[in-house]
Amino acid sequence: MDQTVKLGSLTLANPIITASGTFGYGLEFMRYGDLSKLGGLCLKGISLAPRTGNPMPRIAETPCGMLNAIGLQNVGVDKFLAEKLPYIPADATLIANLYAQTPEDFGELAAIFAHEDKIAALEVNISCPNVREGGVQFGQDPHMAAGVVSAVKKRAGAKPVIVKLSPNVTDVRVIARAAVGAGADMLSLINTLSGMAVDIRTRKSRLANVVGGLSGPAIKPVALRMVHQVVQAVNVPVIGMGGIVSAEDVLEFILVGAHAVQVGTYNFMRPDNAFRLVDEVAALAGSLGIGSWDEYRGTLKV
Amino acid sequence: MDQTVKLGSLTLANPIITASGTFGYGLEFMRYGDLSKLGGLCLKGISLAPRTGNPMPRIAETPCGMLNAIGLQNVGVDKFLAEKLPYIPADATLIANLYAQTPEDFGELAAIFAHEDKIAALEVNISCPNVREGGVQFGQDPHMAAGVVSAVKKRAGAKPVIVKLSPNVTDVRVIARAAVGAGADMLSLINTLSGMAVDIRTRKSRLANVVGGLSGPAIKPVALRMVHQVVQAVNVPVIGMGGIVSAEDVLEFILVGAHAVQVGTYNFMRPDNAFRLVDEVAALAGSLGIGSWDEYRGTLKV
Amino acid sequence: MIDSQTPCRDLEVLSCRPGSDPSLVNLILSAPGWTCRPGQFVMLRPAQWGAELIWPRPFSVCDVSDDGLRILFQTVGRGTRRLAELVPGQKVTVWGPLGRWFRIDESRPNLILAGGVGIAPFVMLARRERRDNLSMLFGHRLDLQHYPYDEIAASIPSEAMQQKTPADIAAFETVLSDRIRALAGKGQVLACGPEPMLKVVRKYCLEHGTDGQVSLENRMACGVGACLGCVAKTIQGDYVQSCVHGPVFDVRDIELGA
Amino acid sequence: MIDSQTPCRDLEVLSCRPGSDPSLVNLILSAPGWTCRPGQFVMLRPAQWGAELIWPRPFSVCDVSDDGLRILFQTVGRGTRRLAELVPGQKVTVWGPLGRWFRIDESRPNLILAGGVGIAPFVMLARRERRDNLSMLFGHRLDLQHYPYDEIAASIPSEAMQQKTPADIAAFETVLSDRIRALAGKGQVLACGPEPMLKVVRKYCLEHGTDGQVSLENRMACGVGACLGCVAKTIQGDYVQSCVHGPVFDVRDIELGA
Ligand SMILES: Cc1cc2nc3c(=O)[nH]c(=O)nc-3n(C[C@H](O)[C@H](O)[C@H](O)COP(=O)(O)OP(=O)(O)OC[C@H]3O[C@@H](n4cnc5c(N)ncnc54)[C@H](O)[C@@H]3O)c2cc1C
Ligand SMILES: Cc1cc2nc3c(=O)[nH]c(=O)nc-3n(C[C@H](O)[C@H](O)[C@H](O)COP(=O)(O)OP(=O)(O)OC[C@H]3O[C@@H](n4cnc5c(N)ncnc54)[C@H](O)[C@@H]3O)c2cc1C
Ligand SMILES: Cc1cc2nc3c(=O)[nH]c(=O)nc-3n(C[C@H](O)[C@H](O)[C@H](O)COP(=O)(O)O)c2cc1C
Ligand SMILES: Cc1cc2nc3c(=O)[nH]c(=O)nc-3n(C[C@H](O)[C@H](O)[C@H](O)COP(=O)(O)O)c2cc1C
Ligand code: FES
Ligand code: FES
Repeated sequence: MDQTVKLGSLTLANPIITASGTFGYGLEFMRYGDLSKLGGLCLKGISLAPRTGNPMPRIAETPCGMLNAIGLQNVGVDKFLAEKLPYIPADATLIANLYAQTPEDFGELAAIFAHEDKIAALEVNISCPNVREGGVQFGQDPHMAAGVVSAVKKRAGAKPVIVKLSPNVTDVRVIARAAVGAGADMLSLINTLSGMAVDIRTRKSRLANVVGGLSGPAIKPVALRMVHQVVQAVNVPVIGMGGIVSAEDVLEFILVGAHAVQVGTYNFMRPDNAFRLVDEVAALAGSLGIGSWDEYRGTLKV
Repeated sequence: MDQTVKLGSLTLANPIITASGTFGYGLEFMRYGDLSKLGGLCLKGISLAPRTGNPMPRIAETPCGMLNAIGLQNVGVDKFLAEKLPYIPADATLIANLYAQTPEDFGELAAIFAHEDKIAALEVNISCPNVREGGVQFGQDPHMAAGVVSAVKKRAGAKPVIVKLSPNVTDVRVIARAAVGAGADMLSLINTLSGMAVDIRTRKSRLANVVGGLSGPAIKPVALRMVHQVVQAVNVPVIGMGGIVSAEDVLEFILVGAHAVQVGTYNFMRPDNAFRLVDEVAALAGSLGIGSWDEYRGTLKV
Repeated sequence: MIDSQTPCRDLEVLSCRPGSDPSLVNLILSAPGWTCRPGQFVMLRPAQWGAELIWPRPFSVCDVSDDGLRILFQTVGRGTRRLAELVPGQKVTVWGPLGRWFRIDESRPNLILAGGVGIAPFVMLARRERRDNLSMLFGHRLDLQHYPYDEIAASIPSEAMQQKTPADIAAFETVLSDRIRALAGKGQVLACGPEPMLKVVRKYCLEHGTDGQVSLENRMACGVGACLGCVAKTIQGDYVQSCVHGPVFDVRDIELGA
Repeated sequence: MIDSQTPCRDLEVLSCRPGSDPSLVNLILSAPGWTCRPGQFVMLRPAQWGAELIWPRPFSVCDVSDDGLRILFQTVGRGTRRLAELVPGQKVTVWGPLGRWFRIDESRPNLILAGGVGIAPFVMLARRERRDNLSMLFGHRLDLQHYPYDEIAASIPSEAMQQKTPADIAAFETVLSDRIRALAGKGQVLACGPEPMLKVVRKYCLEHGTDGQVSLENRMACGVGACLGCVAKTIQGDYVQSCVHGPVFDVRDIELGA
């Protein structure tokens, strides 16, 4: 079966995208597989200025999941363009993940990436729970979300704009509709659930930042439910993620209506997992007799 | 160490309460332990009229968790008082868990239980994600939440009123403050996270109700974070729950500020788990040199 | 004989062996100190399971004696695959015996209808009862030697039919219908097997007016009546916990979805 | 010798044996087909782990040869306890060798400062290097025979100090200070052990102006530089991934929290 998926103007060789913050700049994984084999790579969140991120400890293991409070450490867009992007093979499909603290800065970032041929699409992170400003507030308020999306769309040129939604909301459809109303070409969800882990002996949080974002299989039921809801609420392609660790999991997201998926924490369990998953998904789809993704997508009987 | 905890006018022999819907009417567990050993028992949600609940399948296993969509099946308050309550040993500390679809019906239920000597407190469930009416909507809107709480308080007589909060909200503190403002004597949280599981072969949801509530260790990080937030936002005792499966877990909730905890899904893993936990918590507290719960509670260094 | 203090205990694995077909596993645990009736079940949870698989798993008691508790199970998913990896000496938390059993009619013929691993509860029944009014019809997919068929056939009249093709299944259904009709007003059937088979059995029992009991295998979380996850629908439209009101039900008391 | 196609592979457990103290385990995996430098590490994840424990676990290469990959680990938590249950024949996913190694100064004395299971990377170093400019000071809590101390002492001058009481720890600290001072301007120290020991080593290196390298054991999720969870703080105030820029750092390059 042909694994290709079309998300509006963005065509992916297959529905597997590595999730932002879990696959570095792709370079870290070149020893473990061929980046062009992936449907796409969402790069680590990038801001205008470099960010040092949060103090240590930044990660904690939880039952079937993990918490992170990296705080969007990144080299900044200039250094990224000068020192990272040139080394990423040209045949990889790259999605830049944008982070800023104001709509203006988001727009600025979009304008910079609009001119980068190697960048296939922009993902706007309005859902990071681990930074004090401009993170999840944008993703929890439909007006702020719309403001960021408009600012990005205005300057993104021809690049498709994906808006990444937070699960830490009462009704994810409200933000989804706001983002689409403001011009989002696609939505991706879910970012991490805000969570916490503590040490009863030291009486400290296991994260210096106190709270962090929960990812991994633990959150898959929440992610599936939200993707299911959002797919029904909007008319743009949806990229599903949250807890995917197998080909079955990928098909679950497509079954509830996702066009493509992102794979995050699974990359830590084994560095070639994303590459292997591409083959496993193809094999599973074949064994189920699926003729095309368009045929299977969203066919959940409810 | 003395295990007693005082939650306002409610005194518990220890901080371990079995969570509503996971311990039946207590009767089901009498073969496995002495009910009076527990700090308390929250009974299965009770409504004015009997409810048949949702169709099958109603439960699904997920990574480190489970989904349920029981739909508040229960025999109704009259039958409960006639056929169940008399058989529960008088030395057990019982908390009635109330479910209704209107504030008036909630008040009606409260008025009935206000006269039951065997009932030590009322827990108001405004957070069930598995029923179409009166469930989580009450728990997601501060005004509706306050309306229910006032209605219950007016007719609850001397019974302490615990309001059980939903985690499916943008900011749990908003609902917490509304409930306390309307007279809640205590808060309990979290109820289940709304989630979903699907079968890629049958293309059906694993729950006839399509969505269900996620519980178990998977949700513990979210639960801890919300208890931590709520404890800081209100001045009433907080009962923490979500994913507790060990004595360490119990102390984690107390460390972030809970007065007591509820244990839900853990009861399914082994029917005498709650009874064993009472001893294990006492032993662990002893080994950490904790002098009293008042001394340890809320001492997280942030 | 039931220890009333707590019927939940950690038993030791005495042996855990796949049969000649690796998907069927014979698990022998140390003697639990109780006995039970055929059709009753236990909840099993290896003491060392973490929390990834939350629930225990329900299994019919295949046999129980001072020599131990015997379970016959098929590996169908994550839980049963992990159970199959148990090695002697490991501990398994067991609670039971649970639920209602097959009630033998002492005065009339009782025909066992077993499908696949659904043969498990009848091993104990055939060994215990050794009656002249008992016989068995066994439908099976794998070759006969993989099942404890001979053990039962040694005590009671038994016959087996293998189902490999859709035609085999149709043939089995015809025989089921014939046998159930033949017992109308004269005896009863006791059925345990996959859900599609139980539906067929129930259908013919109602059609022909034959008494029958079926053992359901609903998904269970607690096994003690508390979670309300395992319910069966009664003909009155109520939901009752199959772990306490079943797993064995009279075909006339419950509905079985389409 | 590094297979550039993919350095991630499933190795077979050849043996997994607790030492004379059960909290220290010697794990031998089949030869990985690569070699490495002392101080480099691997990420290990048993192929059969479910998802309850998400992360692999990082371990120093204790030794590697055609006979296999040797890991020496201490059971401190859930992951290491589960690793200790591995049996021969089971598969473990291994990626590596990872990170930067201890750089030997060929022309000057190199003093190994090992604490507890931090002795692991020096087994390979002592076997490989066999140099006259190498010696070791080993601080240990358990009795000496539980560690591979003799293996190292057979090749290079070694001494050991046991720490059972706070007084022992203070005494060890004094000796550390003396030895580090004695090497000021003349040689370097290579340290691996618990974090409190590394802090002391770093403090004295800076105080006395002695060159030193320390191997950090930060929590790691990926081991390949992607998650940014394992960072160390440089003296410039930046955070760098200890899995790729370390785990072995020059004491002058990084800070070690209070
Ligand atoms: C009263 C009773 C007696 C049983 N006796 C036997 C027996 O003697 N031998 C035998 O081989 N099997 C028996 N079963 C079925 C057995 O419990 C299931 O096969 C087993 O639980 C599947 O677990 P799993 O993790 O391998 O499968 P999963 O991976 O969880 O799922 C595989 C299939 O099993 C179903 N299933 C999952 N969990 C449960 C559960 N807790 N209870 C029931 N079904 C479930 C799922 O819906 C799915 O269709 C019995 C079931 C019941 C209720
Ligand atoms: C480069 C490197 C080399 C190491 N070499 C060795 C070695 O040769 N022998 C040895 O015994 N140990 C070594 N360690 C430490 C070893 O990785 C941890 O002891 C192990 O990961 C703990 O896992 P656990 O699940 O048993 O502990 P947990 O239950 O997870 O936690 C116990 C303690 O270990 C810490 N910890 C948890 N997960 C990790 C993780 N992924 N990485 C680091 N620390 C963690 C926790 O903060 C906690 O303090 C090394 C660590 C690193 C980073
Ligand atoms: C260590 C880590 C770092 C992350 N960094 C980012 C980021 O920079 N930008 C972003 O949009 N999402 C980030 N995420 C969220 C993931 O992209 C993804 O939404 C989330 O982990 C859920 O998917 P998973 O369960 O497959 O991991 C990060 C997640 C993790 C675990
Ligand atoms: C099967 C099941 C039924 C439940 N029924 C109720 C209920 O009737 N009323 C209620 O307030 N909460 C109900 N809950 C929620 C639990 O009381 C608890 O809030 C939740 O399960 C989280 O705790 P846990 O992770 O320890 O299970 C139910 C949970 C489960 C799993
Ligand atoms: S399995 Fe819980 S009620 Fe039957
Ligand atoms: S362990 Fe992930 S960056 Fe070092």
